[in-house]
This record gives sequence, C-alpha cells and structure tokens, in this order.
Amino acid sequence: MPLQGESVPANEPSLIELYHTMLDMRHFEEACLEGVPTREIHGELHTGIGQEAVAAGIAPWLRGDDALVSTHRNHLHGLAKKVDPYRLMAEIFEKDTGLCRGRGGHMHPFDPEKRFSATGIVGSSLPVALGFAYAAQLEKTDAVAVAVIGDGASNTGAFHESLNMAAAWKLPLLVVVEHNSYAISVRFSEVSATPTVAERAPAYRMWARHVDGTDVEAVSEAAAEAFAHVRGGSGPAMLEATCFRFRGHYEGDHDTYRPRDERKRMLVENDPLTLAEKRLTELGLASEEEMARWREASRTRAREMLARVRSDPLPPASELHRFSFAGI
Amino acid sequence: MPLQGESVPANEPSLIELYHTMLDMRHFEEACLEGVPTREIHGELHTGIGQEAVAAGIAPWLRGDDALVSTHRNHLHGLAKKVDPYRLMAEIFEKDTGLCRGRGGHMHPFDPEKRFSATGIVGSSLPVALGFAYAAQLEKTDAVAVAVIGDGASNTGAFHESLNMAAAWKLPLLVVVEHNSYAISVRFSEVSATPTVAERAPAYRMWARHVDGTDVEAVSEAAAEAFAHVRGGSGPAMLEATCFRFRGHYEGDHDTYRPRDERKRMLVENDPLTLAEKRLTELGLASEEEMARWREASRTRAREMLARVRSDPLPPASELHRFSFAGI
Amino acid sequence: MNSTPVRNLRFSQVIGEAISLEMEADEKVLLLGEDIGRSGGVFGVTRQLQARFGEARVRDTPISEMAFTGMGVGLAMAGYRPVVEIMFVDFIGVCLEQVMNAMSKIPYMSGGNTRVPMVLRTAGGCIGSAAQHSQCLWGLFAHLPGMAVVCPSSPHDYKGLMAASIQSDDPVVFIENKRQLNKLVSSYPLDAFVPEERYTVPLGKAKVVREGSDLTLVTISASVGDALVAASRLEGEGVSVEVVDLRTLVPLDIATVATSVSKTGRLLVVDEDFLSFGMSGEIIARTLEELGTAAVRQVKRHAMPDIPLPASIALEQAAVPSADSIADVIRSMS
Amino acid sequence: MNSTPVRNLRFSQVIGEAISLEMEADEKVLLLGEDIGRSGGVFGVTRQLQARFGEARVRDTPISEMAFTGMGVGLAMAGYRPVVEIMFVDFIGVCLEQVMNAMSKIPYMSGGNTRVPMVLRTAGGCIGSAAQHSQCLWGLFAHLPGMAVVCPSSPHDYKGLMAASIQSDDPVVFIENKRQLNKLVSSYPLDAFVPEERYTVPLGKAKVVREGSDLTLVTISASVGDALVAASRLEGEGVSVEVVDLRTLVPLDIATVATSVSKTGRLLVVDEDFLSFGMSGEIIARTLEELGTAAVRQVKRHAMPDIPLPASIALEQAAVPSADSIADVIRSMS
Ligand SMILES: Cc1ncc(C[n+]2csc(CCOP(=O)(O)OP(=O)(O)O)c2C)c(N)n1
Ligand SMILES: Cc1ncc(C[n+]2csc(CCOP(=O)(O)OP(=O)(O)O)c2C)c(N)n1
Ligand SMILES: [Mg+2]
Ligand SMILES: [Mg+2]
Repeated sequence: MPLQGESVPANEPSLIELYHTMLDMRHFEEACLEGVPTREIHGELHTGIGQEAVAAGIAPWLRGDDALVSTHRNHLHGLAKKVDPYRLMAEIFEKDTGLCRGRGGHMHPFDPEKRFSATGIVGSSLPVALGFAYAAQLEKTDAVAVAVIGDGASNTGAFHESLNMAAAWKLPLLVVVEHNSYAISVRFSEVSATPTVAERAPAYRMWARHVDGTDVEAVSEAAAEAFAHVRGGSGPAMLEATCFRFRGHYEGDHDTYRPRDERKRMLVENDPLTLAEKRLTELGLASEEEMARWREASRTRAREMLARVRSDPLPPASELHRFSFAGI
Repeated sequence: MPLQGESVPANEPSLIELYHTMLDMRHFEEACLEGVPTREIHGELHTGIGQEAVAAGIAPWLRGDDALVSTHRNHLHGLAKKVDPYRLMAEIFEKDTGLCRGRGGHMHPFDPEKRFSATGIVGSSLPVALGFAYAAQLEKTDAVAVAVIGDGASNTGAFHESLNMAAAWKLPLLVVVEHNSYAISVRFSEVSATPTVAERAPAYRMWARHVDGTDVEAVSEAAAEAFAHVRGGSGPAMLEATCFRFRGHYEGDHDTYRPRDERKRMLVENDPLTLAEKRLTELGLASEEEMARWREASRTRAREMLARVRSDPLPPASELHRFSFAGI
Repeated sequence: MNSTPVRNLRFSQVIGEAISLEMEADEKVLLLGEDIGRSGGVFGVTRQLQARFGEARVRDTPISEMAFTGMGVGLAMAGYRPVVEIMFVDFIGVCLEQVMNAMSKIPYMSGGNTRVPMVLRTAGGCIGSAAQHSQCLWGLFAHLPGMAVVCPSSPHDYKGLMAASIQSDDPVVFIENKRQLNKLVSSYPLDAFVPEERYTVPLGKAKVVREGSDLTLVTISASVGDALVAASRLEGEGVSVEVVDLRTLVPLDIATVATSVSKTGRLLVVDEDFLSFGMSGEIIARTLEELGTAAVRQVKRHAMPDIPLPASIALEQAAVPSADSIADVIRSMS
Repeated sequence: MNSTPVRNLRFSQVIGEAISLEMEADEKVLLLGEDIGRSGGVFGVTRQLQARFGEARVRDTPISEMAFTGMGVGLAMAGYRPVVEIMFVDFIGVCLEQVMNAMSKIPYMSGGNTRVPMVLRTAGGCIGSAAQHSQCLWGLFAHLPGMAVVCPSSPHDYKGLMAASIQSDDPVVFIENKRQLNKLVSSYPLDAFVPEERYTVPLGKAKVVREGSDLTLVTISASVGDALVAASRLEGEGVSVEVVDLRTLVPLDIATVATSVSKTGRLLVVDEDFLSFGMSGEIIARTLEELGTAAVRQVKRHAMPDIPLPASIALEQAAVPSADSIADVIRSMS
C-alpha cells in the first residue's frame, strides 16, 4: 500500500513485476482475439494491445477499496483491478460463467466486489467514478475513485462537468487519460484546442501530470505520485499517458486512416513490452532466455484459460428476462 | 462599424449613448414586470434588471450580420441586437403580434432578420452559436457569433464542448459571460473549481478578459477588444462581466438564499445606471435635471409601448397547430 | 374515508415529508440537485432538509446534470440510495445518457450482480412556461427498459409512492406534476388525507378512484384530478364514468384497466404527455391484447397534441387536457 | 419490376450516393460527425465524400455530440442544410437536448419565422453489440414533437428517403439499420434496383410491399425484410400475409394501414424497437381509432422485449424479432 502524502512510496514495484503484468495483459488480449473470427465474440471487440504499460503502471497502486470505472477498452483495467481473469474472459466470450452471466459482454463488465465497472459510452466513466469519489469522501476513507478515459473522451461535456465538480468539492478522483492520439479515426490534434489533455487541468485547479505511457516504470512512478496526491485528500488529479493503439479501433476496423508507416513504426518503436525487455536486458535483470520462458509461460496460462472459457455454456435463452429488475 | 484588428476602434460610443441604451433597457424590463401580477405573462419571467451594463456595453459593437444566441434572461440582448422592442415585448406578452406570434414567449424569442435567438436551457446557447460561427467561417466574412451565458452555464458540458471546438477550428465565436455569482440560489463559488470563468480560457488557448460588468464604459472598451480579436480571425474569445441580478431569479422567486444586506447593498452600490449617472455628473456631461428628463422620456416610451402591446390580440386558439411543420 | 382532519399542506410538502422520513430511517439516502439545499428547491419540496440532514446529504450541485446524475449511479453502486433531482423533466436531454445507458441498464448488464437503487426525481406538467419547460415525458422513460416510472396523483400517493421509490432496489423515475406542487392537498377532488407516519404505496398497482359503468377513463398524474372533476359533472348528465389512476407506467397494472374495460366496454385514455407513441397508445394496445377487440366497443384518446407547447395562454389552454376538455370528449363519445 | 440490372452496392453506399447527389445539387448541404471524413464513416456511408467535397463540407468532429448537434441547428438557422451524424442512436442521450428542445421545437416556437432544415442521421439495430449499442429508439423520437422520423427498409427507399430528408424544410431524424448497412442490396428480398440518378421518395407515405388477405403485418426498417421472408414461408402454409412498410413514423400514414386492416381484419405489428410505449402500441391505437374495434378481429405485437439487449448471442437471438420468430407469431395467431 502506498504511503499517504509521499510522492515516492516505499514499495515501488520492480520492473520484473511490471513486465509480468504486461505480459499477462498482452496474452489475455491475444486470447480474446481468437474469439472474433469464430464469432464466439460476436460484437465489435476493442483491445488494449500496445497500451499495456498504462494499466500495468497504475495496477500496483490500486487498492481493493479503490473503485475503477473504465471505457469500451476496459480489459486491461479490469486485470489491473484484480478482477478474476477467467471470469472476465468468460464474460467477453458471452458465457453464462462470465462476470455478468453473458449479459454485459466485453464492453460492460461489472465486478462489484473488486469495485470495477465500465461503460461503452465515451466520457461516461467519469460521472460514475465521481459517485464513488463522493462515497469515499462521505465515508472519510482514503479510497480513490479512478476514471479511465481516452483522449477522445476529454472533449466530451461529461469530462468538464465531472472535473469541475471533483475539483470544487475536492473529491478523491483520479482521471487516467490513455492518450493514443486517436478517437477511432479522428486525430486528437485536429479537433482539440490543446495538444495535451493535462494542460487543461488549471481550468479545474487540479494536479496533473503527463507521462510517456509506453514506459511502464515512468507510468508507475507518476501513478504513485498521483495516487498519493488524491489519497492525501488534496482533491482530484489527472494522469495523462501517451501511448499507441496497435490494432484497429475494434477488430474489423480496416484502420485506413493511419498512414501505413506510422503503424509500422509504432509496432517497432513503441511496444511497451519490447521497451521493458530492452531495459531489463540493459539493467542485467533478465536474460533473453529467461524472458522467452516468461513469455511462454504467460501465453500458456492465457491459452489454458481460453480453452476453459470455450468449454463453458452460453446463458440459456429461457433466462432472457432474468436480472432486469430486482427479484426477477 | 468597428475597425478590424484594432484594439480601440474609432467610434467608441459616448457614455451618454451608453446611458441612454441602459435607460431604455431598464424601462423595457420594468414595463414587462407589469404583466406578471396581471398574468398577461403567465409563465415565470426572468429580467435583466441590474445587468444592463453588459448588454449595453456590447451593443455598439454588434453588427447586423453578427448572430447572437441568448439565454432564459435574454431581453436585453435582444435589444442590444436591435430587435424591434415592440415586437419583442409583444412576444413576451404572448401576443399574436409578437416576434413569434405568441408561440415562443419570453424565453424563446426568434428574430431571424436580426440574427437573434435564445433558449431556455442553460448552456444551450453555445452550440447553436457555434453553428453561426461555422457559417461565418465558411462564408469567409468577418461576422461574429455571440453566445451569451450566465456563470452557471459555464459548468455545463455544452460549454466545454463548444469552446473546445471553437478553439480547435478557430471559429469566430465570442462568449459573453454574465457573471452575477448565482445560478438561481447556488453560488458560483460553491460549485466551481475556479473563482472566475475567464481563467478557464487557457484550457482552450483562447483570448479572454474579465471586466467589471457594472461599469458600462469598461464593458464597452473590453467588448471592442473582444470583437476586434474575433473579427480579426484569431479564433474565439471570452468576455466575462461581473454583475448583479437585482430581482429574484424569476418573478415570484422569494430570493431567500441571498442575505438581505447583500441584496440591499447591491441595489445601492452596484446599480450600473446610478454608477453611470455619477460618472456623467463627475465628468460634467449631464446635469441631474437633464438626466431626470432623459429617464422620464425613456419611461414614457416604454409605457406607451406597453399600452400598445396590451391592446394587441392573443393568437387565436384555432391556430394551435400552425407552424409546427413547414407548410402547416 | 378517514376521520382525521386533512393537514394544511402543499403537495410539495408531502413529498418532502416522505423524503425526510426515508432519510431518517436510512442514512444511505442522500439528495443531489440544483437548488435543493439552501433554497429548498424551486418548488419547495426539499425545504428544511439541508438544515436537518446536513450539506453532505442534501447537496446543491452546479448545472452539470450529466455529472451529478452519473454521480447518483456511482453512489448507488457504492451502496447509497441517491435521490437525484432534475429540476424540470424537459432538461433530461442533457443527461439522458446516464439515465438510459447506466442507471437503468446496469442491473441487467451486470447479470444482477449490481443493483442501482436510485430515484430520479423530476417535475413535469404545464404551468405556462412554454415549449422547453412544460413537458411530461413519462412516455419517453417508459419506452426505455429498466426503470420504474412513477407519476402520482393523490396526496396520499405522492407520499407513499415516493417512500416506495426510495426503498425500491430498482432505478425509479419519479415525475411530480408542476400543476400540483404548489397547491394545497385539500384542493384534490378526492380524499386528501396524508398520514404523518411513514408508509408506502406499492409500485405497479393501479387504483380505481371512481367507480362507474358507462366508460373507463384511464389516466395518470394531475389529470386524475381533472378526470374526477369531469366525471362528477357528467354524472349529472347521466353518464357514469369509472376513473382508473395508473400511478405507475412501469410496472404497468393492465389487469386493473382490463377488468374495468371488460365491465364498461369503452376506454378513454387521457394523457398530459404527448399524444403519439406514448402512454395512450400503449394502454389501448395492451387492453385489447388482454380482452380481445370484441370485448371493447370504443377506444379514444385525449392527450397533449404533438406540438411544442406554445407560450401564449390562449394556445396553451387549447392544448392541455383539462376537466372541461375531458368532459367534452366524453360527451362526444356518448 | 425493372429490367435494369441491380448494381453491386451495399446499403451504406446507397445512402452515400443519395447524400453525394444532394451535395452536388445544393452547396448548402454539409456533413458533421465523428469519423465521417477521413475514414468515411464506421459503416462506410460517407466514404469518398470528404475527398470530393472538401473538409469544410464533410467535417470530422470531436466526441462532442451536444456541441456539433447544436452546431447543426445554428447552421440550419444560418441557411445551411446540415446532415449531422450521431454514430449509434444509443448515444443520443448525450445530446438529446439539442434534438428535442432546439432542432425540433424552434420551427414552432419561432411562430414559423425560422426553419431548421437539418437531418440527424444515425444508426440503430442489433448486431451483437449489447445494451449500449443495439437500440433502435425510433419510438423515442416519434414521441417528441416537431421532427420527421424516417426509417427506410428497401434499397430504393434508403436513397429516395435520404434525398427527401435533406430536401425537407423540416427537421428529420433518419435512422439507418446496422443489420443492413454492410449488406449488399441484392440481399433484400424484394426488388433491389436503385436508380443512379437523383430522386426522392416522399416522407409520410407507407407502402404495401406484399399483398395478402389473412393478416396485415405492419413494420418498419430492417424488419420489413424479415417480414417478407416470413410471409413467403407462410404462403406455403396457406396463410396470406399483407406486409405494410411504414417507412416514416412521423408523418404517419395510418390510412394505408387502416385500408389494409379493413380488408384482412387482423393486425400484427413487428418492431425491432422496444415493445412498450412505442410504435407498436401507437399503430394499434390509431388503427382502431380509424376503423373502430368492431372492424378488427385480432391485434398482436411482436417487438424487442423491454430489457436492455444482452451481449450473448444466445440471448440476443431470443430477443430480436427475426423471420423465424415472426413466422412463429403469425402461426400462433392463425
Ligand atoms: C458518446 C459517444 N460517442 C461516440 C461513441 C463511439 N465511439 C466509441 S469509442 C470512440 C473513440 C474513443 O476515443 P478515445 O476516447 O480516445 O478512446 P480510444 O478508443 O482511443 O481508447 C467513439 C467515437 C461512443 N461510444 N459514445
Ligand atoms: C440544463 C438546465 N438545467 C437547469 C435549468 C434551470 N435553470 C434555469 S436558469 C438557471 C440558472 C442559470 O444560472 P446562470 O447561468 O448563472 O444564469 P442567470 O440566471 O444567473 O442569469 C437554472 C438552474 C435549465 N433551464 N437548464
Ligand atoms: Mg484515443
Ligand atoms: Mg448567474
């Protein structure tokens, strides 16, 4: 648990731990991809592949009593919040064994015990997180409510309303902005008054920091500060992490709007896993061989989970109306 | 017409002119008040009494091809935009001779020739003004789209979305904020992250200025600059004017939320008319007698207009459905 | 019906009393909204509540409906029972997102693992404020799945249904009628007795508020009062009207309506909300599905026409159903 | 019906062709929306349009629906004919305000002095995207006064109704069906011929798309195709189904429905939008108001149940009306 009010907490996670988290995230998403051509996942699927360093970097600082509200691209945040990966994957595969018995699917996972939820509507994670933040304030705990948003969401009205309220009332809200420069095909720079989201923070007199979201250590360090700020009762904070979305906006998106060389380059230069591996090597923390073994072990775990999920039943059609109201 | 790009235009209006505008505005509103107890105006009525210096201060700089979109408290902005006062008052009195044949009423006056309109939904003037701003940009004119809002409206999502778009696309939008410190009973300071609205402008990298909205000369000078900025093609601007609402939020509002002495003091100290009179005297521009004569003449004009409006017919019930679709 | 004297209360105070009793009984109940705190609400519903329960539980918000409605959703997920006020139902367009996609869908989307016990209080009805401040819109909420839609009419129900709404584990939209809020309960044409103690009226039970044999008049909210006045008048003209107060649109108690129509054979639906694609069509369709077309001799609707409400009183009166216009419609059916 | 060969087009391209022709014919037509420019729309409807007409007239917006929908209103007031896209109809909750209180009310509120010739394009329908991305909601728009509500079904109508919507001086909500957008027009079970030239199909005229004598099936949007398939199957079983494509909910052509029902005596309404308080109830009520209850032997509805749409395909298929389920319902009526 991070220390309150300290900018660098004692138990800084090791790069090896962070790398492991990212590996598991990558393989989780890759397993999900397999459900698309088979139509086991029959709606559009948004993965966080390429953006692992953001979720992995905040993960160490998230406590069980913190709430996290995520977006359409939510799987990695669920894993960061320690949602059972098997039940999350089962939900993504629309199974009766999923978190939400197949009702929510990949865009709407809800795990009340882990205080994790999401929404498919851009910007709408913020107001809900605000409610969790108000609850923490009422209860005088130092729990944090985290709202994850994309860069595109920062242009929604919900962003402004929520940040203003959080700041006016000094609520413990941490806004994590995954700035991958695109909202589907629309470049942030073409539709935004500022090049970064963080520089809007003075309009709310709130703490903000911008970080390289492909560098998991940098994210973790900045996240430690951000959580400490919010937990310390100093009001809301914003952590903006620049990152890259490796795949189309959703599976099936032809991604014609990004220049081919831009896409190529990012895969080579901006993969947070590769970057972490490079650094592990540089620091002499792990050999190529060791890392290959880790990767293999992580992939195997994900594939075993996938196999288990695949054998699970779909919800029975007879229960279509179940859960629509309490007692039904 | 103001000169483009110059901060102080040539034809700065005289204080006497500004005072006359304010007098007519005050008496217009006072005439409207008479329709409330008689239920000639049968919904709630919001007047701009006390806030005349803002509308009067922007009036000289508004051109015919500028558009202005106002709020629930819109009468003075209509007058500033040179809407025929008689047809505006007739609309407020729900008459068939009104601007909108009695369909709109006091909260929804529309005068397409003067490019004046309003909305009763807080914050909603901004998006519509954005459309006029985009039209001006498409047409490559130097017309300005003005959105008037209250301080309360600056906490709506529409505010953020509209300002971001205006700034990202360098649209000729001027946002005039009538900051009277209250949204009905809610103090701006209690629900806002910043003490002023203007200091949010950096989040949109836009030009902004804060002015004493009880000083009509100060407003006019700042408005000249703001219009010049926007007309010059440098993107949107914000002009925030601090002012005081003399009456309840609407007629019938008991206004119990403002301390009695706060209300008393404002009537004595912050009346833009009294302040202008003081200054006219100081500068030796008008004698007490002259000013009394002006006041009387203005009041008489308003009362004559009221009498005429009162004798106008209501729209016939048989035409209830008329105007609902084109051709109906 | 009851010998205890009717208290000298406004409808607004009755609602406030219900909320206040629920706040006393359950500390998880809290209120969010514009002007509900220091000023006690533009219709006075929440007067004194901030003084009694503190600012944390009765909180004045900025004009940020999307944020504070969603805040209600988050609070409900965190174990609270938020009562969120949208001052006029007409403003719902700025925050319907949180109502339709979060509040009312999370219970189902979560496979029942998350409940959203939230009440969205708002006011509908026509009091001369023109197109953007006069709508009812209960038909809009009722079309969207996942939330109860409650529109009381009698003083007794205003209190009991509000209590039931706050106690409900499901999301509820509670629509008060501006035509009633400032009135004394004694103006209600039926029994206006409101017990002082805490009680509930169950959601989803319609009520026959006047018995009759010639025609079933089904309505909701303030129009129930108008219907009762019209029915009394028509009694003198030899027409016996049975009046059904639906009380809630979701859940909808069609059985009570069907029972009445199977007796009278004729159905008139009166609705202060817009005519088309709303309550009146639904009631007719369901009744006929229940009874078959052969059992019903005549169906008719009398509702707000499908136009924005005009400002002018001359036009408004021609648009909004009233006791007079209801009586005229019934006469035209006879 | 026509000897010209059917072109190898998707529904999305047909709509794009209509928009393109209108943009050529009237320089006041312009488009605003997310992803409509560089990428040509998430369903490809506006592909090539930015290249052809420039960025000023085909503008990618930020995710700021309230602002750009209102921008459309302002542009319409300033003399343009904006076509604003809300990507999925489910997102309407963030900007309904501008639709319900500005776009659709200004014409009336202004006493006719201001027209708002704006088209709000959006997509409804179920393609496996769960509760927040699968709604239809035409019933919601149709309940609110002041806007036409257009929901085409055939390839020919997709083009002709879009052209008519853009040319209309009234505000129009135009709802495309995601189940159709990516399909080839040749998949449509009736004539799929789409002329290359500019033409309009008038708003407010329903169409009997299949004649029959035993039952009138009224529906709209993609369900028309499903209804036609079901009707063909039932022909083999000796049931003759007349299918009416409403095409627009506002204006509503009830005369065509009533004429059909007066012939068949039985009415089934099929609706991919939610069952209650929407289209199906309205059609039944209006038909009975037109014909009287005695002229109609049976009424029935088959619609999306009143629950948020579940993610799982197993549940989705049990919820959404299909050719199979429509046929089953008709069999149950026989
Ligand atoms: C209110 C709303 N508008 C539009 C959409 C469609 N949509 C889904 S994701 C998305 C882009 C989001 O961009 P960003 O916030 O940057 O997140 P990213 O996908 O890049 O992670 C859009 C436009 C939506 N879901 N909700
Ligand atoms: C979206 C919305 N929410 C609430 C209201 C009710 N309302 C009308 S005016 C007002 C206060 C507006 O305050 P401000 O913007 O400061 O303008 P002022 O009245 O002070 O001129 C409120 C809350 C509304 N009309 N629209
Ligand atoms: Mg992005
Ligand atoms: Mg104010």
